[in-house]
Amino acid sequence: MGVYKWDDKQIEVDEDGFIQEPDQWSEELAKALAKSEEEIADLTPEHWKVVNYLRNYYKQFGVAPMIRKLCKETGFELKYIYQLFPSGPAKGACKIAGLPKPTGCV
Amino acid sequence: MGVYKWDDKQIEVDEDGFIQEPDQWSEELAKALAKSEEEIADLTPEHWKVVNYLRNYYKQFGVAPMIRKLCKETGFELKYIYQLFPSGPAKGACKIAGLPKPTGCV
Amino acid sequence: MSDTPLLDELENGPWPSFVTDMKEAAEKKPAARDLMRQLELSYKERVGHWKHGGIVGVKGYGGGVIGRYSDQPAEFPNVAEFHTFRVNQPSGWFYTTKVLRQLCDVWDKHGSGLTNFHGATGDIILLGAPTSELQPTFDELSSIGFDLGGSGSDLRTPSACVGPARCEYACIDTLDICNDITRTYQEQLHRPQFPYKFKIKVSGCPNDCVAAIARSDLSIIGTWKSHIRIDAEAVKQYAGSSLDIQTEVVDLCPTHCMKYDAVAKTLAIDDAECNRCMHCINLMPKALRPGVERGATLLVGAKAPIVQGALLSWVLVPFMKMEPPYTELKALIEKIFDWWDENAKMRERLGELIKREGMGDFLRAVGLKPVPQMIMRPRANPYFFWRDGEVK
Amino acid sequence: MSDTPLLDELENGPWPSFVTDMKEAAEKKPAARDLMRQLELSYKERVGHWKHGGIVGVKGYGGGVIGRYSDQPAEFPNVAEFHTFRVNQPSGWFYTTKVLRQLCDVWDKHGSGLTNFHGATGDIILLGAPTSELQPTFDELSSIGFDLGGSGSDLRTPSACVGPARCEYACIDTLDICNDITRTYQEQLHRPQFPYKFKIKVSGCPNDCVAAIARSDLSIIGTWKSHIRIDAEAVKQYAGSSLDIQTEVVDLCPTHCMKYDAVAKTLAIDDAECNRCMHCINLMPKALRPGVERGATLLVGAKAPIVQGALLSWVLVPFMKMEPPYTELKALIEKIFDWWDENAKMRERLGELIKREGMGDFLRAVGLKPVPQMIMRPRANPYFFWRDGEVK
Amino acid sequence: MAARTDFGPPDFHSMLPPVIQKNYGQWKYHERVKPGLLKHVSESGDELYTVRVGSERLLSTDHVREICDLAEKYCGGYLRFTSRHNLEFLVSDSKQVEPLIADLKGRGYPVGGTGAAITNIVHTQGWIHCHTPATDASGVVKAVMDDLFEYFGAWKLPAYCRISLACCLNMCGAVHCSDIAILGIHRKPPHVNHDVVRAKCEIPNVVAACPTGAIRPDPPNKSLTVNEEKCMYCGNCYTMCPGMPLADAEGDGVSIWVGGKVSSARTPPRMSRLAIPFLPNNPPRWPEVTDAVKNIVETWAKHAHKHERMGEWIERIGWDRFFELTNIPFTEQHIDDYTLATETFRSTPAFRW
Amino acid sequence: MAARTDFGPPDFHSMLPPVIQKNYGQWKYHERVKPGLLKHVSESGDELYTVRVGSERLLSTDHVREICDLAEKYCGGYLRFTSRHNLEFLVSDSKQVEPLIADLKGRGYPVGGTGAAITNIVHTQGWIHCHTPATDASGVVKAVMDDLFEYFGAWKLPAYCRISLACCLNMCGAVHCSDIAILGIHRKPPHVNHDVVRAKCEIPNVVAACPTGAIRPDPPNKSLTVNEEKCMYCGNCYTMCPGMPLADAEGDGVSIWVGGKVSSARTPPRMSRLAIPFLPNNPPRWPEVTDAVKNIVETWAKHAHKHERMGEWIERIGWDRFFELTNIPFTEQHIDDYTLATETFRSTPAFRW
Ligand code: SRM
Ligand code: SRM
Ligand code: SRM
Ligand code: SRM
Ligand code: SF4
Ligand code: SF4
Ligand code: SF4
Ligand code: SF4
Ligand code: SF4
Ligand code: SF4
Ligand code: SF4
Ligand code: SF4
Repeated sequence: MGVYKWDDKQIEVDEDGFIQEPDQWSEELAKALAKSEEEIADLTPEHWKVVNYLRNYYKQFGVAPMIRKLCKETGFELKYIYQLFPSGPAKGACKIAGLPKPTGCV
Repeated sequence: MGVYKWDDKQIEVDEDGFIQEPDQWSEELAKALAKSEEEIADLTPEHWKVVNYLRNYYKQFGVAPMIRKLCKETGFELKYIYQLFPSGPAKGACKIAGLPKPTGCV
Repeated sequence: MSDTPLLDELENGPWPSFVTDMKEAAEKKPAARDLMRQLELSYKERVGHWKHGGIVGVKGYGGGVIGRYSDQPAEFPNVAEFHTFRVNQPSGWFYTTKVLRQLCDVWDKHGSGLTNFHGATGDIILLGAPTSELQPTFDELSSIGFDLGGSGSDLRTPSACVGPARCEYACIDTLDICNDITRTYQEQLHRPQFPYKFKIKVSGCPNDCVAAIARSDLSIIGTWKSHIRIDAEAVKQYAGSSLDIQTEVVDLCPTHCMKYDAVAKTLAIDDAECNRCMHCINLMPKALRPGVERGATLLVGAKAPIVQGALLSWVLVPFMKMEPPYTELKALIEKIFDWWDENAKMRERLGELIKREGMGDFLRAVGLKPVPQMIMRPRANPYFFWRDGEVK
Repeated sequence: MSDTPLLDELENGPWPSFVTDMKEAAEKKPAARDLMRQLELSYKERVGHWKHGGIVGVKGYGGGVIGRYSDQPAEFPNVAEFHTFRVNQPSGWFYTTKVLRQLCDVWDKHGSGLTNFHGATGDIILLGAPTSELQPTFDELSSIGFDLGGSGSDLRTPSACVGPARCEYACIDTLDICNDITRTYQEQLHRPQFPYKFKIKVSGCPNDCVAAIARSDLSIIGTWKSHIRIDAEAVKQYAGSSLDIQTEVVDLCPTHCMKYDAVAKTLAIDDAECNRCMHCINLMPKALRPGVERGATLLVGAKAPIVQGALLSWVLVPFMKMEPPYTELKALIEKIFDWWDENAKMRERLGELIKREGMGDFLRAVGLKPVPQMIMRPRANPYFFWRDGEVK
Repeated sequence: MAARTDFGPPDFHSMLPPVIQKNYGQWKYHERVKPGLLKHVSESGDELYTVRVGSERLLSTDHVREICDLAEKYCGGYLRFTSRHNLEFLVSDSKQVEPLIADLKGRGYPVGGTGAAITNIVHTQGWIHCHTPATDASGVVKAVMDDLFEYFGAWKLPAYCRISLACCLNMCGAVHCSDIAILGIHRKPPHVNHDVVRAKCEIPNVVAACPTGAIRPDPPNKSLTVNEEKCMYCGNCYTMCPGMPLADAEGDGVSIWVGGKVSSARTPPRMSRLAIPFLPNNPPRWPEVTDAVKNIVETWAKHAHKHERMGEWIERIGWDRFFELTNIPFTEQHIDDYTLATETFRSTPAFRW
Repeated sequence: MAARTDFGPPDFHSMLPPVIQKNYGQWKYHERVKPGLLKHVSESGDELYTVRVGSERLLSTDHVREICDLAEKYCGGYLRFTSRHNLEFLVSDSKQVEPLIADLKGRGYPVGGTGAAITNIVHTQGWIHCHTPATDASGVVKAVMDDLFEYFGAWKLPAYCRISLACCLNMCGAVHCSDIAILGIHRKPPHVNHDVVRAKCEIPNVVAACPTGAIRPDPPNKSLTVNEEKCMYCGNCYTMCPGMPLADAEGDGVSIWVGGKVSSARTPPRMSRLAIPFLPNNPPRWPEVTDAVKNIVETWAKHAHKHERMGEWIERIGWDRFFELTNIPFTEQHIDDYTLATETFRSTPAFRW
């Protein structure tokens, strides 16, 4: 367990830096995480496309989508997603999107 | 297919004398069937207990109950049910109760 | 010209023709005649012409008659109603001509004049009578001493191999067991009360001449415990015959527990290793005989494929003595009925229920301990349970 | 007094002791020391002391590092973070001491100084480094020519038996196939994109020395078509040795296709009946050799029991020539990836998906015809389908 | 007056010929004298001859009376039937054996069916009396037995060959453990008649009846829907509900299964397995079926070892070889995709080319 | 700078000793010179000696360096590891073989593991690195190998005997096809921590993970419930969700499985089957486990025919006899009740008393 701090705020995260209460996610948090964890200075619309797709899917189904679905629905090849999020969809994008740590496929 | 007539009424029945539209069942029909099919002059409260149990069960579950259940819930031994309805629970009681012809257990 | 040209073709050829029988009956019986004509139509159209189902019967019984109605009653009025009786056969299908003739007379009077000797379960099948004749037929059958068999969700007519009546391999009195059980469970046979059908078959030895293991919820199969009896003189006789004892008998013994000395013409069996498969005895009936300590192996669960795939019975009780009044057997049967009836879903056979609930639950319910004879091999998956109290 | 008395006990006995290795590492590495102390606690309490899960890694990759955190970080601070690397081994686990020493140096610098040669999948396991050391370790590994293996829902590190490098039975170039596939599917190996893990293992002959058939979704096993080569001279030598050709070789041939003439000391094989089980070749490697027309049998579906019970791979392609660049093989692999990825549920292995969808669907998807070699025996249940157009 | 009930079948003791009553349980050994003739010898020295006669099973009462005539003439008025629908004349006087056989032959009764022969085909009702058949029973049996007749009355086979027929998947013939099983099958999904379903069916039971879960209730319509993709035409829904017929002249036909057995002799009982997924219904002689059965019988007879049942032979040579020797095409249908499928897959690279 | 990625493993060619490079694919035959020593001979006449050495698998870097020293001294700086975690020294100069072996023995390295021996135990992480173990791996392996050591360096067995260990049902050791498998098992259902489930778990995935359907979602509480009756402690839910731990000092332990094999030699590959459902975790020496394994090995060694693997032996004598000879109690747990259960039942009255 630990605490992630940004601006003047802070939030509980686990050892891997995933937030513990998905409800406490915010766009600001996402931006901060993107910077500190993935060295993404500015989240572009393409980043947001991935982040929003993940959040919406999770809201609807309670799980992260499978990779094939993520690529199909965003229209991005996996390789490109790794360019967007160097740590990849799970460790990178899901973390920024505030999903629970995926045990599955992403 | 055939027609079953009683008093001044009539109703469609199949070859085995089962009514075709469970909704058209009535107590009078039951009494008439009891007389003509099972030679039961008067349906006693015990007869009705069986008939009502069958109807209620069917309404709730869409199927006739299994015999063990019928006996347990009415408190009658199977032998006794055959005394009440000589053709037995399926051919006798279910017919009088206006259930579809049972394919299952009764 | 004949109006059944397709069927007529089946009067040719050396195997006895059912068409000839139908024609014989048709001479006296309009129902048999219409049956033929309807069948001819089926041959032409390549589909059956019976309606679905039918619930008919006789007073006081829930089973024993299979209702059947033609789907072309106008065309074939004499088979508009054509219900069959299942009549409980004498154990082992033995008859005096006297009772057979009586049966024929009853059937000529009330029915189509057509029969099956026998149905696949073992009953005498009396093929086709109208609804109005059902009760009268039964009344007359009962007066000549024939009762009905099972149908519907009841105990079905038990059957047995010829057993001690004519077979030297019989390790149990198949006929008596069958007869006794049938009489004991008349109520269960005649008044459907189970979740589904229940079949019992009795074979005198592992040759299983009634195919009990393939098609009975409870399969009772004779076996022995003591050693195979060898008649040394008879072995010598076989040695001089066309039988090649080494290759035909010894080499095919599945447990490799036989030794044949071709010079001395002697045969030795390591009985501890023998699994009583019957092969050697079958080939040398004069020389080899089952042991003298006899009883039955009880197996459970066989059934045809509907719904979840066919099952063969498997061992429940490796060895049970079988002596009248078969108290131990009946106590077990009743525990099985009870557990099954209490737990099964609609139309769930015993084997399917055990499959769903697990042998463990079943064994505890009927009060038996697990033994390795119940299985061919232990589980390969690590998904097993621990019961209350087993783990602290 | 030692603070690891239970572990110390495991330094006794003739088998090499992992405790000794841990102590060696502990002399230099606080992490190894804390690992020992935490393990001692586990030995005392009889439970593990690692937290659940952990997602860590290196940039650009989705797999290759297993995250692990102590559940007693205060007590064992040096293993509070203790992640392992899976490093892709060279095919066949061959090494020069030079690269091994380089590996050791990297690991001494960044990690615990403890390794596994090798993990059960085949990788080199570098056991334990804190999160901050992950990227630096990988950067150095890459500079000495080592890349990461798979983890998560990706292609796992393929592996191969020693094959043509040292085994006369090898019917295919196991090492080259393994290496080639690994290189071809780097993307699938490093960036999880499948429904679950996918394993490929390559054995040179049916002895299957990498246990491919038991634990790889795609098992590539060498075999041959032409006849077993017999060296008559060598047979004669074996005849004079302690090997009893008749009982040890011929009698154990599963297809009974061998004949041995003890007088002439000659061996004959009916190759049409031989199923290439390898038994005779294994026993007489100087006299018998696999045929010259060689290739592989491809089998699919093996896996450990989670979730629906373990599976062994079964035959998909009875025979495929195996020559670089393995075009046919790769085309098939890609069709399999595609169908599986498109149809599987989360965490459903290939074998489980085929089980759920049926071989028919699978075969049509990958463009193969059904052949009897795919099965041990046909179905026993009558529940089969007809496809559009098969029935008019 | 209501009839007497629950008195049970006639006591078999009263049906046994005197020689059996005397020697009950005392039989010592038997000989297979010749095809169709068994001789059982008792500890007492008594002998009993059994003449086995093929039967069409569907017998007219007059035919039964003719059998009675024969039994009275030669057997003191006793006879029995076998577990496979054959007739057995029980002769205690050895001098009557040959005259009986001659009389039988004269009347066209086939004598045989014992030992390594093809005995009667256990079978079922078919179009004669059942409501669910996918083929006829008696007609197919007659055609096949005519075609295999030479194997009934002679010992020309390596071992027993038990053929059975069932006209639908309910398998009343319990064909699933036969050396050769002839099984009627449908190949089209049920044609749902919603009115009938509404009026006559217990919908929850119909839904539960489907082994593949192809049936879903459709509460608004008080009916149900069938996912045809998932239906494998077992007909169990029709058994439960008249609104789901699947009989169809083109769809229906026969499948052939091989290699089952029941006895534990040598090898344990085992189920028959699919050899031919479909042959058309082609009455009155079903030539595709008779050819297929004969081909299988004769291929087995040619290649099997002595005492080797169909299934034992196939397991020895391998199913791959079986398809090759019989020239039966191998299809997708042969590969199991039901619950135990993975147990039937070949998890070894050891097979024959 | 980001690291180079996707370049793949080192090319194995560069790792092969010269004698292998030269004779690659040209090996003609081999001899098992003595336990632990193989000799391969090439078409070219070249010879290669392999000295196999038992390894604890968990190696310190210093230990690896010592191995390198040896390989440099005797093998020109080349070596390999085997698919069962052993070490192989590849000697091209026959004169170096005995000195190498002597040196190894002097340093306490066990030489052996070839032929009809007990070679290394394939195993997994256990308490050393994994989060789901029900037992330790390295410790149990050490205890068992110490106990069976005499069979590693000598040929005293009828055939191969491959032992494997996995510390939980995930079976990373792929133990399911081993002559003897040692498998860690839990015996208590997961202890649900609802707070953790809520915060950290993808509930639908957890529900889907349960093979027996014991887990139901509990939407009002955003958590789930476990039907403990249906749980058989596989731990798959815990793999998916940290809120479902099942490790427990009393509940956890070891089960023993026997009779699996992988090679197709003689008989097809087959799975191991349950011999002993539970033995306690008793570190550091697990005496119940070592005794049990030794008993099974020695009972097999005593009764099996030459070349007969554990499973081949058991199938020949029957599992009933196996339990008798090994004196292992037969329990309810041995009887399968999972999906393929009926395939394991004894559908024949043919068995031994
Ligand atoms: C008459 C008979 C066939 C024959 O020609 O011999 C027969 C005929 C029918 N059987 Fe049967 N079964 C007959 C022996 C069998 C056997 C063999 C046996 O008992 O040894 C089996 C296989 C063994 C078993 O029980 O598993 C058998 C398995 C079925 C099944 C499938 C049951 C299952 O659990 O798999 C059904 C379907 C059902 O019960 O709904 C069935 C249903 C039927 C019905 C009642 C049709 C139906 O769907 O309701 C058939 C009535 C035909 C008719 O119109 O006369 N019949 N049925 C056999 C009974 C004669 C007798 O009493 O002697
Ligand atoms: C390291 C290794 C064991 C070892 O000590 O050698 C290992 C370790 C783990 N395996 Fe494994 N598996 C390892 C080879 C295997 C094998 C054997 C093989 O690959 O040949 C199997 C059986 C074959 C198979 O894949 O079916 C195997 C079947 C599993 C499973 C069950 C998968 C299944 O479909 O049945 C899991 C559970 C999962 O994936 O969630 C699993 C999961 C795990 C995890 C990741 C634990 C988890 O639940 O997340 C373990 C991490 C341990 C750790 O902390 O380091 N591991 N795992 C092996 C990988 C080393 C390597 O890369 O060389
Ligand atoms: C009469 C009958 C019993 C009855 O109560 O009706 C019977 C009678 C005998 N059987 Fe049977 N079996 C009879 C059906 C069966 C069945 C059941 C079936 O086929 O449905 C089987 C199981 C078949 C299977 O395994 O699929 C059966 C498997 C045997 C065997 C084992 C053969 C084998 O090698 O697998 C023997 C032993 C033998 O033939 O030597 C046997 C032996 C015998 C003997 C020799 C027993 C004896 O000593 O009297 C009898 C004469 C056999 C003959 O036909 O040559 N009987 N026998 C049945 C005759 C049926 C018929 O009309 O053809
Ligand atoms: C080195 C190794 C391959 C590798 O790439 O690492 C290997 C090497 C050889 N194996 Fe193997 N096998 C190796 C793992 C296996 C495995 C896999 C396993 O155990 O996990 C198997 C399958 C085991 C099983 O069936 O469960 C295996 C089943 C065989 C067999 C078949 C034995 C049988 O009768 O079932 C042979 C044939 C023989 O021994 O004659 C064989 C034969 C051989 C030969 C003789 C092949 C040759 O000509 O070089 C090699 C020396 C055998 C020896 O140890 O005496 N190898 N061999 C593996 C050594 C493991 C170890 O350290 O002990
Ligand atoms: S089962 Fe055995 S006892 Fe009964 S008739 Fe057949 S061979 Fe004789
Ligand atoms: S009964 Fe079977 S197992 Fe026993 S000795 Fe005879 S052939 Fe062998
Ligand atoms: S699998 Fe075959 S080729 Fe490979 S090492 Fe083993 S015996 Fe040799
Ligand atoms: S490889 Fe096997 S099947 Fe072929 S001849 Fe040799 S032992 Fe027989
Ligand atoms: S097998 Fe089917 S069609 Fe034939 S009698 Fe039995 S239920 Fe009827
Ligand atoms: S025929 Fe069988 S599979 Fe098809 S819908 Fe009816 S019950 Fe289901
Ligand atoms: S077997 Fe289980 S506990 Fe052991 S390493 Fe694999 S996943 Fe972990
Ligand atoms: S341990 Fe396994 S069986 Fe038990 S609840 Fe978890 S997933 Fe289900």
